[in-house]
Amino acid sequence: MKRRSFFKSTLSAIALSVMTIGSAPAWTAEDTIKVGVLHSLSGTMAISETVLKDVALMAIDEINAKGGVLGRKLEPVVVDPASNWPLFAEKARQLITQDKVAVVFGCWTSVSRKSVLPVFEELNGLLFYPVQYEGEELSKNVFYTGAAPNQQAIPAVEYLMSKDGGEARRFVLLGTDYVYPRTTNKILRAFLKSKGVADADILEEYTPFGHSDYQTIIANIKRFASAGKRTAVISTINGDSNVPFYKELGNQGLKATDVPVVAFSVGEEELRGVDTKPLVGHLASWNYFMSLRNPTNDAFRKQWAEYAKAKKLPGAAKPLTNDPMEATYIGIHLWAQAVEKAKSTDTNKVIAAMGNQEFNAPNGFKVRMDAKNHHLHKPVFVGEIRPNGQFNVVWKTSGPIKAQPWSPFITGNEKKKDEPDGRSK
Amino acid sequence: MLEKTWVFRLLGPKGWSGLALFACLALVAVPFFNLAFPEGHALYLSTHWVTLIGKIMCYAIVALAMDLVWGYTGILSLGHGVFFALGGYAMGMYLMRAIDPAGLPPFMVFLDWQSLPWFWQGTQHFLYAIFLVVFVPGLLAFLFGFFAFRSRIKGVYFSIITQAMTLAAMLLFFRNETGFGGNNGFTGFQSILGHSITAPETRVVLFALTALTLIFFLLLGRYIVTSRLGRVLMAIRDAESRVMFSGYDPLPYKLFIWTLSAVICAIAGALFVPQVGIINPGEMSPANSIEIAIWVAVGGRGTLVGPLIGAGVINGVKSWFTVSFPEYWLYVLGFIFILVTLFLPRGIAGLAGRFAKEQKA
Amino acid sequence: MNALDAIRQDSDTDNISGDATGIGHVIEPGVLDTTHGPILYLEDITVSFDGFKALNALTLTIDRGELHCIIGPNGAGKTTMMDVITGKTRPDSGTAFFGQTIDLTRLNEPQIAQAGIGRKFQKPTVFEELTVYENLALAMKTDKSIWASLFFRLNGEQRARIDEILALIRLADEARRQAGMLAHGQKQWLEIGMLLMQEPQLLLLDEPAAGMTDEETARSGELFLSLAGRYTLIVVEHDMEFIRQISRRVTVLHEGSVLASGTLDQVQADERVIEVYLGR
Amino acid sequence: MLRSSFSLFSLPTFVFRLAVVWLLFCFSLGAEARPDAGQLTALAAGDNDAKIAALQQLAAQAETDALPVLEALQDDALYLFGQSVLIARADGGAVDALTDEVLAELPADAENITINNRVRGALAVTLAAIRLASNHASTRLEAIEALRANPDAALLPLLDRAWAKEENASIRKRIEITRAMMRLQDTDRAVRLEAIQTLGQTSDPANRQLLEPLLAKDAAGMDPELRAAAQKAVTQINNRLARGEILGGIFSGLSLGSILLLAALGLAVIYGLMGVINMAHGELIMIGAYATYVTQTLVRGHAPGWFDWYPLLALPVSFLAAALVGIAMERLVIRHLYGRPLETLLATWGISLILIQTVRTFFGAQNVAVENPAWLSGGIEIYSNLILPYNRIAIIVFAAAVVLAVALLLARSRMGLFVRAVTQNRPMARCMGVPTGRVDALTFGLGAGIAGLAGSALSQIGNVGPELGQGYIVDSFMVVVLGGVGQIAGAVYAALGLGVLSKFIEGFAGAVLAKIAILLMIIAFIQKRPQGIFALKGRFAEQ
Repeated sequence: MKRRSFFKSTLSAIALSVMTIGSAPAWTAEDTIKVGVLHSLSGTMAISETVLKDVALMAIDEINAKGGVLGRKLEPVVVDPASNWPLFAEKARQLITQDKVAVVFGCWTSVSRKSVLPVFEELNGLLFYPVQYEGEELSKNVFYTGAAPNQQAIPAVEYLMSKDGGEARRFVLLGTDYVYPRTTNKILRAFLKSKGVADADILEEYTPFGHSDYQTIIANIKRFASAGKRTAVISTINGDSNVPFYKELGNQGLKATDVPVVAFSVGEEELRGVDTKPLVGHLASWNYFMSLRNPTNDAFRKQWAEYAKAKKLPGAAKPLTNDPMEATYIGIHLWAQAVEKAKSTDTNKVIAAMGNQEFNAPNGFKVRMDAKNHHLHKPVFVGEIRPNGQFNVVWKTSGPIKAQPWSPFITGNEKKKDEPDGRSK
Repeated sequence: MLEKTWVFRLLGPKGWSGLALFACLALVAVPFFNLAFPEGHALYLSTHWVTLIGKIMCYAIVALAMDLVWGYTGILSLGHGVFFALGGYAMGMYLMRAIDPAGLPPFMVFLDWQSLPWFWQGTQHFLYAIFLVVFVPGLLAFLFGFFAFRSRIKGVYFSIITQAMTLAAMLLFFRNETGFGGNNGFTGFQSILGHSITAPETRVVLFALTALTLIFFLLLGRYIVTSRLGRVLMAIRDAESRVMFSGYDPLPYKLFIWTLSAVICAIAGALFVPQVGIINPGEMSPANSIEIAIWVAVGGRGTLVGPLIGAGVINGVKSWFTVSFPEYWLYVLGFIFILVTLFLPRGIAGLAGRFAKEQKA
Repeated sequence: MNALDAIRQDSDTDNISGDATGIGHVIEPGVLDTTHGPILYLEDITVSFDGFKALNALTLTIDRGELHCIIGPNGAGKTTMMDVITGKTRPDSGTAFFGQTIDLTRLNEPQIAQAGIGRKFQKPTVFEELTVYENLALAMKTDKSIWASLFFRLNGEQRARIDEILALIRLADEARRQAGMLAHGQKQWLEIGMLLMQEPQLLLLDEPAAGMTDEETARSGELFLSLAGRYTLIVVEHDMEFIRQISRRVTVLHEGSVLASGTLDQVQADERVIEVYLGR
Repeated sequence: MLRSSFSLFSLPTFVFRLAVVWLLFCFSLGAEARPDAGQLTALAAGDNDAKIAALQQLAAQAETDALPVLEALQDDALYLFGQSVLIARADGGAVDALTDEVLAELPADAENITINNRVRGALAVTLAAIRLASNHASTRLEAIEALRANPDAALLPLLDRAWAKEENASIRKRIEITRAMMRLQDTDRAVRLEAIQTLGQTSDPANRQLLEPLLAKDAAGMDPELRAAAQKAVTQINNRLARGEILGGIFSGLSLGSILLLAALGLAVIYGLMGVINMAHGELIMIGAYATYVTQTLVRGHAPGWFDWYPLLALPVSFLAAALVGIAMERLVIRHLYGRPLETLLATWGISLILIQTVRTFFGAQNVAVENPAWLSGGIEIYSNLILPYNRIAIIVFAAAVVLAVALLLARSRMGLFVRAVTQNRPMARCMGVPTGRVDALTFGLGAGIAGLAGSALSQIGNVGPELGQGYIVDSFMVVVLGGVGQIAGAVYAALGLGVLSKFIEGFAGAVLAKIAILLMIIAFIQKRPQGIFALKGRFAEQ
């Protein structure tokens, strides 16, 4: 190696890095409130998260059209953490310290939330997390607008055990091998036990990410189901693996009337790319379905359809809404209300004002932010898949129920406080 | 007198002054501007930049390690991510234990582990964790390399089985039952050696350590590639059979550089984790390892600064594009891959070298 | 195939000696022992690839200090024979001894090279990215273990040795050039130079004159002749003129075994040889 | 209904149903054959229990006149409008179910009647009970299958009638089995014995379920002979099930193997013949799958009648689409990188990123739906636990056909001759007048086209999305490396071997560990046989 080039290239390396980094844009408008949107727009999670970015922008537009918050317009700052977990932490720090946003709406996977959580706690930022998750977490700096396990999984299983749900007495807990399915299944196992289901009547199976060959699993399910008692499958299979799973299920002759499958990660958007014929009758459990009939939802759907068309979004020809979109929408409005109440965007003041904020949600109920545990009180719906990719609600709770982020079905949780103590556990 | 010593000859006057400048920037300027000025001051260097540049320096160390095996020895590894991640996991284990040295780490508590698995024993001791950082990836690399090189697996075959290795490791670590926190990995670190991990001082120290490590490995790499060992490595790359017929057994040479490279990678991983705050099996995905190769290719294979440039440029561009033009990031990355291999076989460093030559001529 | 016309019918072939090892000699493994004369014994070597016998019970003995040429049509097994001697290919059966004591079939390539067998490839193989000087320095006979390499420095004696070889192969002016920049013939010379730096007992040369100018060819012939005696050389060649220049003894391979052996004139007169080269 | 138990033949349920049937029988003496107003109201506006009771009444009546209403209920085409129940028609109009009054337009505020799984199950039985009298054998077959899956002793008289009339042997057999399921508890000992023996001829674990209680010591009315017969029947069923499981394991292994083979074959051709590491191979598969999607959409739009046959049209389309992309890749990029395999690897990786993002831009990040045509849905039932899905059978056959075609093409055709000539000695081939550039492009196109075919096939069993190819690329490489370079036979053995082995391991260790184990085995195997199963031995093998 030439010495000369060594020196020169070292310099140019430093210069180039600094140049590229230094060119990140910086806004300095004082009359707006900056709002961060932290959803993956590329990589594996883009399939789910892109639409949350869009719905966040729609809600921000809506608030701005009504005059903004505290008389100031909201200014969205969109970044792409590219489905890369360390990048989530980096971008979160950038949003808070560089762009100085008042609040961040973002994350989908648990690992991305875990990645940014220390950053929000360190810098006393504010995160609204819109996706159903496994619980076992509370942070002063995070508001959870998705479901905790008791707001999604447990009601669904109760339905399966009811007469209308088919009086299932044997359960296959099937999931992709990661934390959400593992934790959910652990909670469900304890719940089933409390309902008198023996361990021999529970089959737990896991597949790797992106698994696409479900022959063996379906054979196992069939063998398990042939033991006489009514059997149901509780699926926490991650997005992409669902299509091969359901196709195999249909072709192997397992119908929803024989062995119903209830899924916690399959919603309207996931069914967009699916031939739904073999799925009809299988179930999903959510806090919101697009097919819900009420004036708020009608307006929400209409607003989204018009927004998608105006912005020429890829799915505009068939605009769909789903649960995480609703949760994002609720989150932004609740935050705006809290800021108005606190008359400030200061994190601590907003957190104090968030407690008991209420909002007329598209799910038809008035949802309320719990003053202590930072989770929403939400209604739960169980829906059956219809041929058009929509859900037919077959069961619902009578009203919003309170979240239990520390599930009573996990030992040791009884000691935990139902409110954050300044730092997460 | 000075000019006669091998230390001096290692880099030459300009090389040493460049390195000194870099050391000044990293060890004096960055800490000064970060710590001495309050937030909001015009001269304040935000912690965001400190962690970002610290992260990129970790990547630069990885690229350097990759260059030693690929650029100099001609062994393309598509599985270096596994060593990086293992180093990170060993450090992460210490950090997790530091949250509550007496009890179980938080993720184990809620996944119902009753006691620590054997491989977690002793990780509350920092020095033992550092030992694991070096030892575990080193041992894996040594065993893998020993069998692969002994069977004379070369070229594409070697690349493919390293890819199989990292994929297998990723799947293994994704399993919750493996005891490494599954997909969530390790996060929520609080302290390192009793110092708060979020304190600006800790960050600056970590940053400086990373810079020192980078300098150290740069010099070590320089020493190696200019020694006869380095010549043999290049000879193995160009004509391995000639090396054998010249009486050198390539096996220990390949094994040495391969294991060293893995250890360097692991140390980079160990520095990466406390700064970034998370380690998860995603670091072992085959795509990540391929990206390491592209840093080296873009910067320039077979030069020592090349990989550093490559890691800096690609990650800098990535940071910028993912904010400004998220949809186009993959296009940019893809075209960089193609254009560099087609038109810049020697990377940016090669281009700079050619440019310097032309000016001289 | 320009050699075909040159082959004429003549007298008998020499006997090929195939003595067994002597009795009463202390065998020291790993040390070259040529007290019985021959430096290389190949006996009943068979190598087959997917049923095709590249070497078929090949038996050949080379005496110390000999300059031995091997000829034969394509596919006769010349290169495979070299592969067996240098450890690149393991024979399916048969024995290969270097001197009395070194069993070549048990050693790998670097061990064989260190024992004293050097090989030049058909296609010149040098380290293209290294300079000519570095090429020679690498090949030099010395401790070639990894730790030695890490701390190795050339001493004055070694520099002198390299300069000597540089002069011999006439590349002194190119010493600092990258080997890849050399002309084809120069690469051949460099490779020969590297072989000499190894100070081997036995040199295997696969078509050493290919790609050289007439003048260079003649000069390399002279070089080989001057090396014979001090070293043992086995040369595989197609260029009959070249062989005529250097040969003392010629062995003809055909279908993996020895067809004829003797002086060039004797071989060229052998009917079987003529049939192999001309017939069918 | 009683909530305590779901067992089909628990005594209280049985009695209750008998009572319902008897009551119905009395009422229906004078009733119309079609659903009456009460039944309609129950179906449309009643709660689920009322709906099911009404459905059971209709099942026992088994009158074909009830079919339109029931089918409408099944297809979500039944509406409640005020007091009247409407059946929606495809043209947007509606018919009153009771009065047959035709409405030109379905009222906008008519409420769609939707049902849940439980009602849908009862509806299926009702429909089957009615359709058992159909004139079409296939309809009767479906009907008896549905009844067999949900045997209801209340329908025994219906089955007796159907059995008496039935002429089709296979349907008759099924009716017998279904009747046997209902007659196990008959008071007549001979009938019981016959039922037990009939069930012994099946392979259904549900039947074992019915038989097992009879083995208990205190089972009512069981003498040793009956018990021995039941024991024999259970053993027979168990044997069949065991056989089914082994065969099922082999089949799923073969199926996975043929998928791997299809995915890897194009790669084997390109790598084996040209020495090019094509990391964009997965994206060529993805392009094939998207070409299938586009074909499907076009066929549905322009020739809906031919929809079932779109896969046949999709095959050439995907082959061409992927081949064209492949040829473009070869001409623009790869051509310049021959002899530099590691650089090719990186450049093609770059191409793959661009292809993924391009597809994402044009088709969106979400998956697109590729439907199975009817003839690829469902499967052949060999045993109750061994159903061979048609789409998997089709893929196995298809994989075999593609391998055969490629082998023939390379061995027999002029193009194959050229390809082999260029592979073996490029300069010589050029001297002989072989257009090496064009041959390179065509070879690459062939490999890419095969990948496209694979994508078309894979679209029938899995997702079609921009990241589709990423899931197959590593596996494909493993197959090629394991099989040995340039060896199509090697790829076949490697793919099938990997498929069967990984299904075997998955059987006892689970999918995650199976995948890890397979990867480790491949690493270990390559240590032993660095050149793969079918190594090219010889002087040139290493060069």
